[in-house]
Amino acid sequence: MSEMNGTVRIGVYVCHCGTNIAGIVDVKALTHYAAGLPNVAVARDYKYMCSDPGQDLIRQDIRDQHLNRIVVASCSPHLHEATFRNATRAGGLNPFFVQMVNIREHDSWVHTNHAEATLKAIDMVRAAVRRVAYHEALEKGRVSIRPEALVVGGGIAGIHAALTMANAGKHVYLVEREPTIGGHMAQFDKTFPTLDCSACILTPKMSAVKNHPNITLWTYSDVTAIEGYVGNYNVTVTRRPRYVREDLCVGCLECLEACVYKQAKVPDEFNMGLSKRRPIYIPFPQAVPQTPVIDPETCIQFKSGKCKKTCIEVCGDRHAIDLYMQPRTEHIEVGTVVLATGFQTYDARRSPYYGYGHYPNVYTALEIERLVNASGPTGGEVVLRTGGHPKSVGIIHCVGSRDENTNRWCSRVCCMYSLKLAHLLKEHTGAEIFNFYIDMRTPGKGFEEFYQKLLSEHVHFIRGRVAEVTDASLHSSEEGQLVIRVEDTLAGFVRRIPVDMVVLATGLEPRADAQEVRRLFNITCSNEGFFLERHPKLAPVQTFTEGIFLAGCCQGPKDIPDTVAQAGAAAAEALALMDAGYMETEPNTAYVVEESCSGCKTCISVCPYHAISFLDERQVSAINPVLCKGCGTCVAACPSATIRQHLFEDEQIFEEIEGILEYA
Amino acid sequence: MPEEYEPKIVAFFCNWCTYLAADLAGTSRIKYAPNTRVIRVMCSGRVDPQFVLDAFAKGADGVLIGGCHPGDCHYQEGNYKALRRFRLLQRLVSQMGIEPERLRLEWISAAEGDRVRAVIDEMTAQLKALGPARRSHAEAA
Amino acid sequence: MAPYCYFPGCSLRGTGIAYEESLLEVFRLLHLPIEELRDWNCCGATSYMSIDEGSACVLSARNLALAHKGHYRDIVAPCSACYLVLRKTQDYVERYPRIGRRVEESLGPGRLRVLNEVRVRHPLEVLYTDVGLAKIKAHAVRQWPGGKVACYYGCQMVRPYADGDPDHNPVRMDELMHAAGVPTVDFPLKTRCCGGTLTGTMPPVGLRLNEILLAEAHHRGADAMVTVCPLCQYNLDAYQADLRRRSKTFSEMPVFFFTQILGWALGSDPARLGLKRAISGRKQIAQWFPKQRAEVAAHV
Amino acid sequence: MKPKVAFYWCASCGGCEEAVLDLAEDLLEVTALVDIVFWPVALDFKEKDVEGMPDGSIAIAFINGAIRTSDQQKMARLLRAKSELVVAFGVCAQSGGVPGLANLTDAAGILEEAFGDGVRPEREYRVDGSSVTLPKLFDTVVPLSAVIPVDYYVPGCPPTPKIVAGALTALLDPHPPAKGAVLAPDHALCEECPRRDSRPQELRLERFRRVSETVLDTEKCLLAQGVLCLGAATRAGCEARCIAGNMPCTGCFGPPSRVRDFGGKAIGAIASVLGSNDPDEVERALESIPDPAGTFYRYSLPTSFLERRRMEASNGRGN
Repeated sequence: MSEMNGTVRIGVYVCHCGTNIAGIVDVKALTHYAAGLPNVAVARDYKYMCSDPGQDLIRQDIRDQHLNRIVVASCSPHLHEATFRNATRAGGLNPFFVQMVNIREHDSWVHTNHAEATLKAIDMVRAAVRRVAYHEALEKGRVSIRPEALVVGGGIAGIHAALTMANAGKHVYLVEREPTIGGHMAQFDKTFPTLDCSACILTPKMSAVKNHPNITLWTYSDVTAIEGYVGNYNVTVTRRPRYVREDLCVGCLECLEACVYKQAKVPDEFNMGLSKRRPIYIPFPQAVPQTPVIDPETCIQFKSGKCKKTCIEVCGDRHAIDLYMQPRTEHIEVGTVVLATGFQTYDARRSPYYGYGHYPNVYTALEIERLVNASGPTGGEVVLRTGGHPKSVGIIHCVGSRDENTNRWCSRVCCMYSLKLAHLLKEHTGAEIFNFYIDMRTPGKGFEEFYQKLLSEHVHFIRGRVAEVTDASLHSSEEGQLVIRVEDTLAGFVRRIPVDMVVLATGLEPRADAQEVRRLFNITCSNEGFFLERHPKLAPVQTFTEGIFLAGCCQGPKDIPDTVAQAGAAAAEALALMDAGYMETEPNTAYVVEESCSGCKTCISVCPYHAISFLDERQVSAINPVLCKGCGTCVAACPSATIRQHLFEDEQIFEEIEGILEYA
Repeated sequence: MPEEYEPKIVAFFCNWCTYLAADLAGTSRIKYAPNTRVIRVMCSGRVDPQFVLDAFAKGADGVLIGGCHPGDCHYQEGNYKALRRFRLLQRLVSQMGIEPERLRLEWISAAEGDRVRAVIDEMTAQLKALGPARRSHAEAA
Repeated sequence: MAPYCYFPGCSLRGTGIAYEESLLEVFRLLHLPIEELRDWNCCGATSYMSIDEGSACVLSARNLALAHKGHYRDIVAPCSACYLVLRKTQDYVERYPRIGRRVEESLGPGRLRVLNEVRVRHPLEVLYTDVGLAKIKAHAVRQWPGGKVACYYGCQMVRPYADGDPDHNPVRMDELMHAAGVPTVDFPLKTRCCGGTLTGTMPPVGLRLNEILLAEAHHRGADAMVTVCPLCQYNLDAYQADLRRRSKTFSEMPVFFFTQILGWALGSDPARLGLKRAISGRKQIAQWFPKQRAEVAAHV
Repeated sequence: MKPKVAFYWCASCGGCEEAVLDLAEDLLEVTALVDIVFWPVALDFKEKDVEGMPDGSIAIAFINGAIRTSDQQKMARLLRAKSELVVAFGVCAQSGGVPGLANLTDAAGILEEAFGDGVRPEREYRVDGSSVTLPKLFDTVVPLSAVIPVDYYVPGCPPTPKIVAGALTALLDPHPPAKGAVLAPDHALCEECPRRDSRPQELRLERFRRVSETVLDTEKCLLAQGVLCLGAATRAGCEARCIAGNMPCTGCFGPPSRVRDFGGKAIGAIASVLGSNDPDEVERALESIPDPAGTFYRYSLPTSFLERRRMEASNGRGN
């Protein structure tokens, strides 16, 4: 129970935050005002309260002035509450005797009028001073952290995070929805700016995953449920049937050849539909696992039940092919989660004026990656859909990026991969290449140099957003070609450039199911739909849900180096948790004052975490502090004010309200 | 008291969405009316109707409750609890002669810094139009 | 059902009279009640919009207010320019307080909020959405004699206020034509500039622009063009003689309003569709609609 | 010599007086213990008799009813002066009670409601020389504690015999309870409700039902049957009498000490048992609470945070 125990001696500390606060709020007046408030023993203002000398002020005063309550008027508690609690503890006082007042984010940064901002700060400080008097000593709770980790998504981000944690001796479950890991990177031909072959640097890591004793790899699988809390997540993974058993298949791939479809008929997803595959297939030669998949949509046996089942024949006594395979559900317990669910590329059909899907010779960048790839559908030969080789190619930048009508953000990688494709296409075809860009963005190690190299390769760069791609010709010179209409903003006039092939540098988007994934893992999305990090600078891989971390493009567009770096960071954060073995939790849990509980059971059904149980023998409710997340819904629901909440006691909030309104 | 009447709004913002949105508004230097005073609660579901009524009783011209969007609650369903209490409270306060505009519930996600501005500016303007909240007057004793 | 409110604007009483005739005919054949807005005034488009948005919005706001006063739910503006400025006004009075105030001063207090209670509709959208392709198909009784058509939408009815039709690649007129059994060609320039008022102010530029359209339509194997806007129709129809003078390869073609073609398909008496008002491609018209030959001849 | 006690009624229905009589035989025991010096409803003493008594000569004054007139205010002050202890007897004195619902309007509103265009009472009436004046009717009803210091509270509408007897013995005890105490248990009614165990842990209601709308199970928790029962928010002590009569608790014992605003807390709790997350369905469910103020503040409007309905200042409008 929180009463105003003993004599209360409050220290109030007003931070200037340089000029961030002091520039708008009259910190001197605020401090002077605070000094006059009841129970306030000391009130000081200081340039940077979060700095060591700032924190020393608090430590010193607690000792010298026998303070037992601390109010810090500075920035958001989300930023520095921990800092000032530590300072308070260092001063020998229980850290929960601190109350922060957010006069920066909620005041000086959002208001322009000095008088009004100062008035607001005064109200807020007065409220905090009244509130803190009712604070009480609390101890943080502890939850144990299991040493297993879940990684969702088997692209380069997920692969790197999984390997890092596995190498540190933690068991990792890597869940990938596609039949193979590798993600988008597996589809790329070369990587900018070094032009080393994507497969050559990726596939070793893929097989490392496969062979790692600490990694359980589940491809063709989805996370369908997750319950619990940091350190103790119960995860349900549903493994879709691939109709070929991983444990029995030796990866000889004879079944592919044996398929009754002599001609492959199904558009090949991995090759962006530029080639065909059979109903039984393996996405690409170096796929991991090396186990084929049967696609029931197109397999004769599944459609008609009248197939010779030559695949089963050829598999023979290995019996790896099992057409009766059912979905399997796996239940695992993990301590931490790394989300690496990646991105999707912008659907160029959403920009009809560029003619994708309408004119056969308009391609997306990803299609070109496959087209120039030696192991691609054409063995690296650049052949137009209408046949023949392009003599001229136009690469249109920012398709679905930096555009009010589609996506407003810069996708960060398009400039560089467009340069790369320009280089590769020139290399493969010797064609004349035009790049149409808004701004050329090459902010990375070796990027600008690569751009210069391209300039010396006589690739044309035309600065301007392309208006349209059309086959409507104005001159005989344009006949039978695709005309790119663009305002050349450097030359200052509109140009029509006929080409044989158009490449659309499509941008990066949040995956279509990002919202569902977000809800599943109880994290947030930023406005454009990428997963939101806890702090853009200070907590770039954390989320607002403890123990869940972000890696790669699910958090925002990134190139491969940044993705790998971030995956390493996410793995490190997860490892830090798992190695500590436990995590301290906010003691803001709800609790029942048993003697006054009438056993009305109102609270029990309002708790989303089933933390409240009814003790039949004593006919009262009881709250499990480990399960309680501290939302306080039951506190508001309790009809007789018998349930209370640490750190958010009724008295404390009433004091805050009345403090704010004291002179209203 | 400044020249123009400045309404005082007591705001209860949930820790995970609306409070963060207000922080974001700050870091983005979005400017809005200085009329709110934010009280941080972990979840809009913690907002006890008593708090709202006390705020009005102690002279608040408006009360704003901010929570996560439906389906996005950090605590799964707290915002729905808030919604039900709010709707019932809304009926009560209008019976008590308090204009419904003075009590408002808004879903504002951590990403919607500008929405904080929009809501606070709009509510402030509405309250200015309404004028100061009427006080109860007990003349006995 | 509540009658549609018809806003003719200046064009449908001038160069675009064939549009009015055929439009009303189509509505009649489909039993869609439609009444002309009483005491309507200039929509405020063109010069007003470019010179003084405020007064442009006031002008069209008055029309909207009248429609609301007449308890109409939909105001049908066949001219793309009228359509655009009416939509723009509804948008601007909400978005820009300055314009909102200006309109309120002129219309009187309280009138502002009613402006958006009336729905501004283009007949193409009415026929596509309210009537629907199925019904058009069902009522299409007559075979189109005029070969393939190129559907040309122009700019003002698709940008920025496109009602569900993709602003850069609208298809609804094409779909209506197919429903009426009229074959169309793939016409990439469907939303490209028709020359607008440039045909009057900078003839070389204006003519060049509509030459591009006509030439491409011809190149695509179209025998005629179909439009939804009186200005487009006029530009494309009126200057073909000049274009023929400019290049010997140029070949004339009729330029119809989509309602003329639908009217024909729905079995209307050709005389009621204003076909004889065509300036270009009269030969083809005379062949396709022999009954009309006399009338057409009379005008040559 | 036996301690002197006084009974007085202010704005009340008389039910509290009945409650004292309900003590039946016990009443005789009480009268054996005490000496009743003032009890307008039963004994013929006059105001002037009280005025004549020396200050503090009355041991306990039991005052029931809310304060809504100048006269009630005067009598309360008089009795306060003459008494050692003043007990607010019954929920009207404690927190305004049903008369407190008058705070949804004001004096003028009340008169309008009561007399309309009919003959209105005149505040001052002259008859052969002498004049009679009616006490002033306040715009706002207040609890007893708003006009005089109150030592103890006996809740209930009316207080049950058990509570009254308990209060008397507690007060006559050489070691009386701490001043300001409410002489009833400090937990909610469910604790002593015979139907408590029949309330399910998972309760999700679509709407509330009026008693008249439905045939009620006599064993089962009323809230679980969809009847808006406030037992969980209300102080115990009445032995769940209404529930025994198959009627829901309406909160006449007021809230436990930890609650600051009965209605506010009750709203928080009652809204929590509504099932739907859909705003429209929630609205429909709430339609079944047509009068929230009358439902959640039936006995405590004057002591609620808001105290009364906010109206344009009506000074002068009152009679």
